[in-house]
Amino acid sequence: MPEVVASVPNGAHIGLGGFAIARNVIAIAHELIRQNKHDLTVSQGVAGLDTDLLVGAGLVRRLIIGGGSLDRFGPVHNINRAREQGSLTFEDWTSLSLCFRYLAGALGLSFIPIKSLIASEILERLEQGSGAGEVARIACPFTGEPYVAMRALVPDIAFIHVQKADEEGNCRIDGPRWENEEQAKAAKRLVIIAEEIVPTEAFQREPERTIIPAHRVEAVVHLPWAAHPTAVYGSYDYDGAHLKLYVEHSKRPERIGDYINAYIRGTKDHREYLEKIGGEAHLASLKADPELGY
Amino acid sequence: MPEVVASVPNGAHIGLGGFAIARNVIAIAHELIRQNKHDLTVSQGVAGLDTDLLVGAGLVRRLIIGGGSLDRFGPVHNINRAREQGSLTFEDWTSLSLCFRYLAGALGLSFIPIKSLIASEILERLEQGSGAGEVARIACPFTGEPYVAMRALVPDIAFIHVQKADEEGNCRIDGPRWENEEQAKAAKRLVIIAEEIVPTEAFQREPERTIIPAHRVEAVVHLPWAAHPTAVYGSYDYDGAHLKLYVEHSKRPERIGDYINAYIRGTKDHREYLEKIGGEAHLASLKADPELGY
Amino acid sequence: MREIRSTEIMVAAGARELRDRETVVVGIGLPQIACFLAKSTHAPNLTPLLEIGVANMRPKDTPVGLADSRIFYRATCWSGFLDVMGMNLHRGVVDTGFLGALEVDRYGNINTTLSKENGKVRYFNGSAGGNDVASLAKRVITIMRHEKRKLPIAVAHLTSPGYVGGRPRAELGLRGGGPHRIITDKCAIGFNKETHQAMLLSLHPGTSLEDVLANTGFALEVPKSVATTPLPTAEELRLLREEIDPKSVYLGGVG
Amino acid sequence: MREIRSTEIMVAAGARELRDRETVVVGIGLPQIACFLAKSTHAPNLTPLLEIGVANMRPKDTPVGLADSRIFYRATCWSGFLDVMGMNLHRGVVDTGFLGALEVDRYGNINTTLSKENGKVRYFNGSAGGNDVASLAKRVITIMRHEKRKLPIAVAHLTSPGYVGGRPRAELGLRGGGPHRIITDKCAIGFNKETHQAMLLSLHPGTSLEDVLANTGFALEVPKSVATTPLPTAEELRLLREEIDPKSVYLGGVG
Repeated sequence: MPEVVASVPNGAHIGLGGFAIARNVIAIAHELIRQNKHDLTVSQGVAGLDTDLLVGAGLVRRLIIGGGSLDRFGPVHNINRAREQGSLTFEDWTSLSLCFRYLAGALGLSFIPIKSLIASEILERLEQGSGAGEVARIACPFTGEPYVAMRALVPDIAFIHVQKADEEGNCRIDGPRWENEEQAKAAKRLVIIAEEIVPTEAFQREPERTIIPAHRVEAVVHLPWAAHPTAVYGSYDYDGAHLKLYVEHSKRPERIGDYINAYIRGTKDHREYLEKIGGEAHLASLKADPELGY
Repeated sequence: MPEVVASVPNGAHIGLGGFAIARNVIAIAHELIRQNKHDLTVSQGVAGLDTDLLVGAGLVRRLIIGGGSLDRFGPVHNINRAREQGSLTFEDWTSLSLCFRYLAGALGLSFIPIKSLIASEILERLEQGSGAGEVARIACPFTGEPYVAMRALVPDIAFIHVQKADEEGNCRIDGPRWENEEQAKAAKRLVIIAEEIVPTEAFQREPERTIIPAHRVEAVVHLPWAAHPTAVYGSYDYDGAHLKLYVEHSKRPERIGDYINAYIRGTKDHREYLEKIGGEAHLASLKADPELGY
Repeated sequence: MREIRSTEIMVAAGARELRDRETVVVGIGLPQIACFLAKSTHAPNLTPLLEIGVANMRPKDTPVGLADSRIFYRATCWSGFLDVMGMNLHRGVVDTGFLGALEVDRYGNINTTLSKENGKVRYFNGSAGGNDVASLAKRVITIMRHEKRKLPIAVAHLTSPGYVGGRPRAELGLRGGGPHRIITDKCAIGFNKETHQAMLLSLHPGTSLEDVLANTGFALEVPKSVATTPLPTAEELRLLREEIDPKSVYLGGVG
Repeated sequence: MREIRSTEIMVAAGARELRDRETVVVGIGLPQIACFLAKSTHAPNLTPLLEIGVANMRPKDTPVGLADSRIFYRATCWSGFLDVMGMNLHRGVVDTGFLGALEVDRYGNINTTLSKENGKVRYFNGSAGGNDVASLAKRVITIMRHEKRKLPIAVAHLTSPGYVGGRPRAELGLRGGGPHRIITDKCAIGFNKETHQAMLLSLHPGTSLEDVLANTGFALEVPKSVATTPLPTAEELRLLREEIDPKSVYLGGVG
């Protein structure tokens, strides 16, 4: 995994597959921080803890998101503060508009129209800011109806956390998939973080469930608990205590550094991080009930 | 089922979910013929036996397809002959362009761009024929790259054969799905023909496998063997002997009427048709091996 | 029985706006609570959708948000944004969008992005699916606490359009029908069909017109006759308190 | 051992054009046979895709077409047109498109729609995914019987573009790299990088240059040195005859 993260150039555009406090690529975010990457562009439908951490650690130059939340644990304080301070370039979109932009990227369309954004300040701010080259007001060539044309969104590399993959890279995602498929297939490079490695045989038995086929995947990182403290449906629940602790730190600019030092820079790798947050005993308490999935 | 077919107005645009000799909505085609519907527009990615029958029986005024084939059993003779005789309006597209047009319909976009069709006679003929209002040469507002813009394709009613549905209309499709999902979700009305009805519980156990959710479905027709003589993956194989018999009739304009009279107008419903083609004993020979799926 | 809380009146009023057999995209929190109440009472065939790719879920435990696996328990379909927001909402088959808000103004414009106080800007969660829902659903219901600063003349940031500038939706280039109701813990508000301005519809029991007007930042149109919002029934209260939000995760918010 | 048939030489020549780790969209029939031969020999990590929504199938029985469940047995992914043709082919990640044809002309334009004989038009299967593959794959290989009427100066209907009018692909507005090879039962044909015209690459054993020229409808460029196509190896023949097409469903076509 450190090698995969090492291959991300500074200044790259990375797409992250998490949503709020679910299936975040936490271990990847940690390693990007440990390796002192900088000037990243990050895109994500609804930003979660992973992106908030990257912003809090100062790795991000440009943020392209549809929203951000840690659900009832709080807002994405680092992101919001960075906006208030103007310390990064920020493009505000919506869930569907980002999904459509990834869809265009996945389909090899350089643009796609949408009926959202119209008559909103989101569009006005995009037009007046760094999003100016990403949107254009157009009319349907057949009906004349007004649309916003959006430029395709193509991450240099996407990181997606999935429940099951095989060694070749075939992936299954359990539970809702938000914009995972479109983002994964839009990206120039795709790295999968898998909770579990299963034999290819499992995919041949139920090929309808393969969301990302192997030939699109550059690398599979097998790393259980890589999404902690966020939830992975069917594998583990979010870690409410740790999320509270995170928000306590992230809401105060003078304290986020303490969190990063203690839990990320102060740990060598994800295994040490898991020890730090309580190890096996604590993790066992988060394991999902097989029937409930949480 | 007769009631559902009775609700199709003459002149309606129907979308059919089959592909060549797989998952054709044969029983629906038969009933449309028995009810003497006329002036239909039919759209389908790659036309199969169902559409060939509707054309052979003279129900179709306009055909919008990406291709047509009965695989190695032969071409779609009725369709090809109708084209040669100019007896219907014909729009020739491609698999992907029709899929994109249905996708646009499903997404509520009135148009969608594509990089296929360019520099082909397919596009020229569309521009010079009845497809003139469906295509426009445009440039990407961001890159200037040339595209063909296509108008969304929205059937008045789509008929899709699936392996499993529940009574509310949730659907699962086993095997490849060609343009089924896009066509189903583009259509204004959607009728499902289900090989098997399963409890809703089955969908709640594996919600990832639901391709069409219940709230999009107007009616579910439970009719086993409704795709005969075409194949339904996991349920039954194509009926090679009957396909040969069909092609023997369809390739001679003077004989297709005999087929229609014997197998369709000469039978009251799908049950009588199944008796006519050999009944239980013959059908048993077509049942799929559970491991192979054919 | 415990005294009826204003949030309970509000949620029951929200639930009654939903009709059986409808398709509803619900935001997390009070919209979701109201939707489950409707589904458990007069609208058993209502289909709730979540933007993340969920249809017809039946949670048994109260979730903390959209990303909590509790919210999508026993759904009949799990897909993604493209299906729910693209092939339903953008396709035009979503009857109702049910949202929360930071601010809503007299034209039903919604702000979920930022607040401005004494010239200081504070950012919040942004749109997520909010703009999409407000732009595209056939009608939009907003449910929120009734405070003067949350109901300003014009929102501090127009995240999700209502009748922007009082103009009709079609003229704005928008497809969805736009604002239908604002349900607060004091009253239910509709929109004047001519002027597209917010208009009082009913006062919740225990709330006076003066209270509402004093706590509304814009000039709320008051028609001649203003109804009284029905109280939740005993069964609605039981469902809310015992089944839907037994720990008062959402209903505890307002006194 | 049975005498080597020209179809076997053709299919082996086609298979050798495929490289390991490539992504290939294959049409039904000879392309599929050639693809499986490649995957069983030098290209085990090749990913074949079928337009209907199939990745990496491993059939054990010979299918009669794309719609035959035999073709997608033991695939690792079943999806649809949107994934295979949209998110792979249109996305630009398909290395090779491998097609059959009714006619191919000197610029690699393909006709699968109609024939014109003595002024009479006969229609065939149309494009299906053919135009999409020819427009969008990084390179296109066509495999077909070598007959004068199937290799005309200009196709009777330009279903799928090659170097239309001899023009470079970018100038045509096309993204894919265009025609790479025409593999027939007599020879392998490439394309001149300057003129974009068809150019003889190698003659199959037993075929003379005269035979090829006499049976080609356009003026085929013949370079100074023309190689001889290697014969299939014993292992290739065994795979074709015993495993891939034991009933000669496809290999029986040409003598």
